Amino acid sequence: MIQKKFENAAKAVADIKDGATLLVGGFGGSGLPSHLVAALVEQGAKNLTVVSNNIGAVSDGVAALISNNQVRRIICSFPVGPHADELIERLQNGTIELEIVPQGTLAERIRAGGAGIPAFYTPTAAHTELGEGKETREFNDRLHLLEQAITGDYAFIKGHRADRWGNLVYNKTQRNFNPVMATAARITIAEVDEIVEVGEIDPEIIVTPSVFVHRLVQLEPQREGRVLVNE
Amino acid sequence: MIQKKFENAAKAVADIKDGATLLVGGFGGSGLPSHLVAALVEQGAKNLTVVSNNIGAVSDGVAALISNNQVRRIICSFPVGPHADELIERLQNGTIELEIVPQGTLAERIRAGGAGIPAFYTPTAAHTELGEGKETREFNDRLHLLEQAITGDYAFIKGHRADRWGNLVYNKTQRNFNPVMATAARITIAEVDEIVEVGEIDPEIIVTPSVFVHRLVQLEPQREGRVLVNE
Amino acid sequence: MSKDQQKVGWSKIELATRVAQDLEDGWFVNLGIGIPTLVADVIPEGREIILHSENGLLGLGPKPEPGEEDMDLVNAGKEPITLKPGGSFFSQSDSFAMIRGGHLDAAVLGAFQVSMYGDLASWKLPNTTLGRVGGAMDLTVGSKRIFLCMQHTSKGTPKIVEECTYPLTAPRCVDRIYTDLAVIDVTDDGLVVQELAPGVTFEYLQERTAAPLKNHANSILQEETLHIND
Amino acid sequence: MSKDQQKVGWSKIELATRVAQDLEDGWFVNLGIGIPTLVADVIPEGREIILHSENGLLGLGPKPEPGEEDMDLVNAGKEPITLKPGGSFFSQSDSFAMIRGGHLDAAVLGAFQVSMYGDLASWKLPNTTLGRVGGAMDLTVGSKRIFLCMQHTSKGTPKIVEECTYPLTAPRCVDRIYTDLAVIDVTDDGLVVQELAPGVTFEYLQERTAAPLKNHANSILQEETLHIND
Repeated sequence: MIQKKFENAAKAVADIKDGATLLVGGFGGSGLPSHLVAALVEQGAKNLTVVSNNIGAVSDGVAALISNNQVRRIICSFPVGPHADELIERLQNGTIELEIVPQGTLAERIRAGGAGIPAFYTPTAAHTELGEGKETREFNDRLHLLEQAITGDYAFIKGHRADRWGNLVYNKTQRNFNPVMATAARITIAEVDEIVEVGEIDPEIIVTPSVFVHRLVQLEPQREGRVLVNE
Repeated sequence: MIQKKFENAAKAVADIKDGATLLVGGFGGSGLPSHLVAALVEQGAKNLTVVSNNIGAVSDGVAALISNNQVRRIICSFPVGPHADELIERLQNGTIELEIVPQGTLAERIRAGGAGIPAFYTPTAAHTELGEGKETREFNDRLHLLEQAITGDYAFIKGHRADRWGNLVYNKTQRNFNPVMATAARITIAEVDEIVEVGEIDPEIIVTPSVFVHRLVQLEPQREGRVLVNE
Repeated sequence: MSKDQQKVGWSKIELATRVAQDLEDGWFVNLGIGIPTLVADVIPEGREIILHSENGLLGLGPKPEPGEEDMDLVNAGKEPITLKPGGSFFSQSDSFAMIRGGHLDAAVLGAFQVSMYGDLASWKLPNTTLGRVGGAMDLTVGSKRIFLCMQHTSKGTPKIVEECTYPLTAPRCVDRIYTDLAVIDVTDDGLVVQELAPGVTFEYLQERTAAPLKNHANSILQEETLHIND
Repeated sequence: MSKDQQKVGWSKIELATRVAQDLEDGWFVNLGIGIPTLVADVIPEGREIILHSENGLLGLGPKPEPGEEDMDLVNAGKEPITLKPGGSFFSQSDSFAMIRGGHLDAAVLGAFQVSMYGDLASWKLPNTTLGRVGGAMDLTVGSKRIFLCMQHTSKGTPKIVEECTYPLTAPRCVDRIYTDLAVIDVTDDGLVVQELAPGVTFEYLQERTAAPLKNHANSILQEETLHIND
């Protein structure tokens, strides 16, 4: 019988090794899998490559992994915010590498990773500093960049409700990067408010089908919420 | 005030010109916008390029346009079925051109067209007859083909319920090619069982957001159903 | 300000109101962070403009009442918002497929600099380590129209220039510039002033602009002359 | 058939049952049209195998009762089916992203020909105008495992050959071949017979196969020999 539920976040992240590539969902604090991040801070894996849209928007996101010296490389679109100081310090002393990617290219590269497409062309960032060094090609008389897929060893995502098979629904704009990151990792771990029996979620409203979710962690009700979006 | 509802299918397809490229949703008879197809047979536009997965599975799909000599070119994955005779005849006498595309490549090319990606790489069909003549490139030690986006002047799609803005939900496997084709045409026309006021469809369950739908036709209840999936 | 000084230019809310006038019924529009956000509050009565937020929603509504904020319902600036009836939620990848696929009628964005050719610089200041690109590069290549909405100068330094000196967001992408002083179109024939804010003269505007401006009437004249020369 | 003739090989349902034995609890599996479809009816008790249909569903269930057919709930063969609790619907593009992205544990497919190297021909007969490729090429490049499930010969003509003469679906893609006569693995070391159906001898099988077969025991032996030679 399929059982993806883990007892807690610590057990769900226990096997993550040094050097792993990690996709972290959320947009600022909304839809951020902060309990999984906290468990990984506790677990301590180092030299991580982290792919996440926002770095520094909140203290309990990727900023926590940076503070704890677990990150070697970051791929993101928006590396600024009130909790970006430690990132800036590490960029300056060379202990972290940063790749800034336009948000749509970031989403599409992850989607490509999940969909078996190694590379695609986009006009986004052509003729800009972020396009420098990339292979280019004209389509329809417009310069395009060749962009490569992103995949992760693990994805940390946040959902609202899951069933035992791993089907997921989200709450409002909590979706953001979570459904796409779920498709692009070898092991996708979802923290959710609630886990229900199969058949309890209407098949028409499932956003992330079961095939994309490998581990589930149910939040304890008292720890469920983040009160603030930004700090 | 936004009003995408047309009085009937005839008025919704009236401006389609000879030589247009048309995307037709459905998988066999399931989710097939057969009333829009029938209206186009009546309207008579010729030299059409038609993109649709199945040709010949049912008599009231693209086969009807072929019988009426309206089609010059077909892009599909499965050009066979009980109603494919007239296609075969026209292929033999050279009045129709056919491009057979693997189903996943077809879906992805249409998705790329809707997402502003002019071309992408895929391993599907590499080293096969369907890959002949295509540009190739190795990624991860595997041969890939460069595949180009598909867009349409019009898309004909079938949905279950729409609201006045054009938001759509589908019924079960009626979805198939409909949501992706909706994104890839200059003008997307949806035939639906029911049109409701905005706000009546839960924002969490909308499959095709309003931005992708330009015209709506509500089916008359007595003409609503197809009884058989295949004939 | 002494009593006899005439008011010069538009206030932020007047500027947003001027932008909103040009958004047509039924358009799908993305509003950037900053002054553009104000446009949401001044949509003309009777027009349905569907606002897009790149984190995955269509049908963005006004700010919630105090106490009604929901951390799972935020805009691209990560501020709590509401959803209008008819709105929908989708993922970031679907949201950017919408943007990059050319499905938005307009994006109203802020800017650090804009050139007379419509080049936009809006994501990174020079000599800084970090840019904050977010969705700016995707919006500029994907939206059918790019409207800028900004102060005409940055503390007196012109933001409209011959060539951008700041890192580009995208070249040749801006269609129209709305500032506190004027509405200016970016055309093949250069920057054409369409409208002056109250108290602003063409000369006053040109002094605060580091690229040559044409006014609409002259432009039409010149176009006619060009046609004669054809 | 005279009474003293021993039964030779598996029936279609026995063959499907043999395939089903190898599908593990929790696997996501796509079943092709034809004999593979039968696998759905013989999943071992207590195993949860989630079946995928490329037209956009996971959790495919058995055929509906007569009168319960729904034209909006069909499988890849366009036949009415049912959905199991836990099932989900999605678009064709999402469905093939799932297939091509490597998310399915196995696809069980039919074949016209398969070579000793695992090349598969399954979409077009030679000298015909029309092929019916459907999702076959996507499944063969995308699934983690490709299992063939087919008759060992086509009216006496071997379907397992040295080199395919029919148009390829994909090269080097087949992992295991289940026929009415045997279970055969495609390995770097050639075709290795893992299991013979009742009444089938290795010689009987080789006679009906147009490529050299090894039996499992010999293969192990040879591998050891090779190691000695290293």
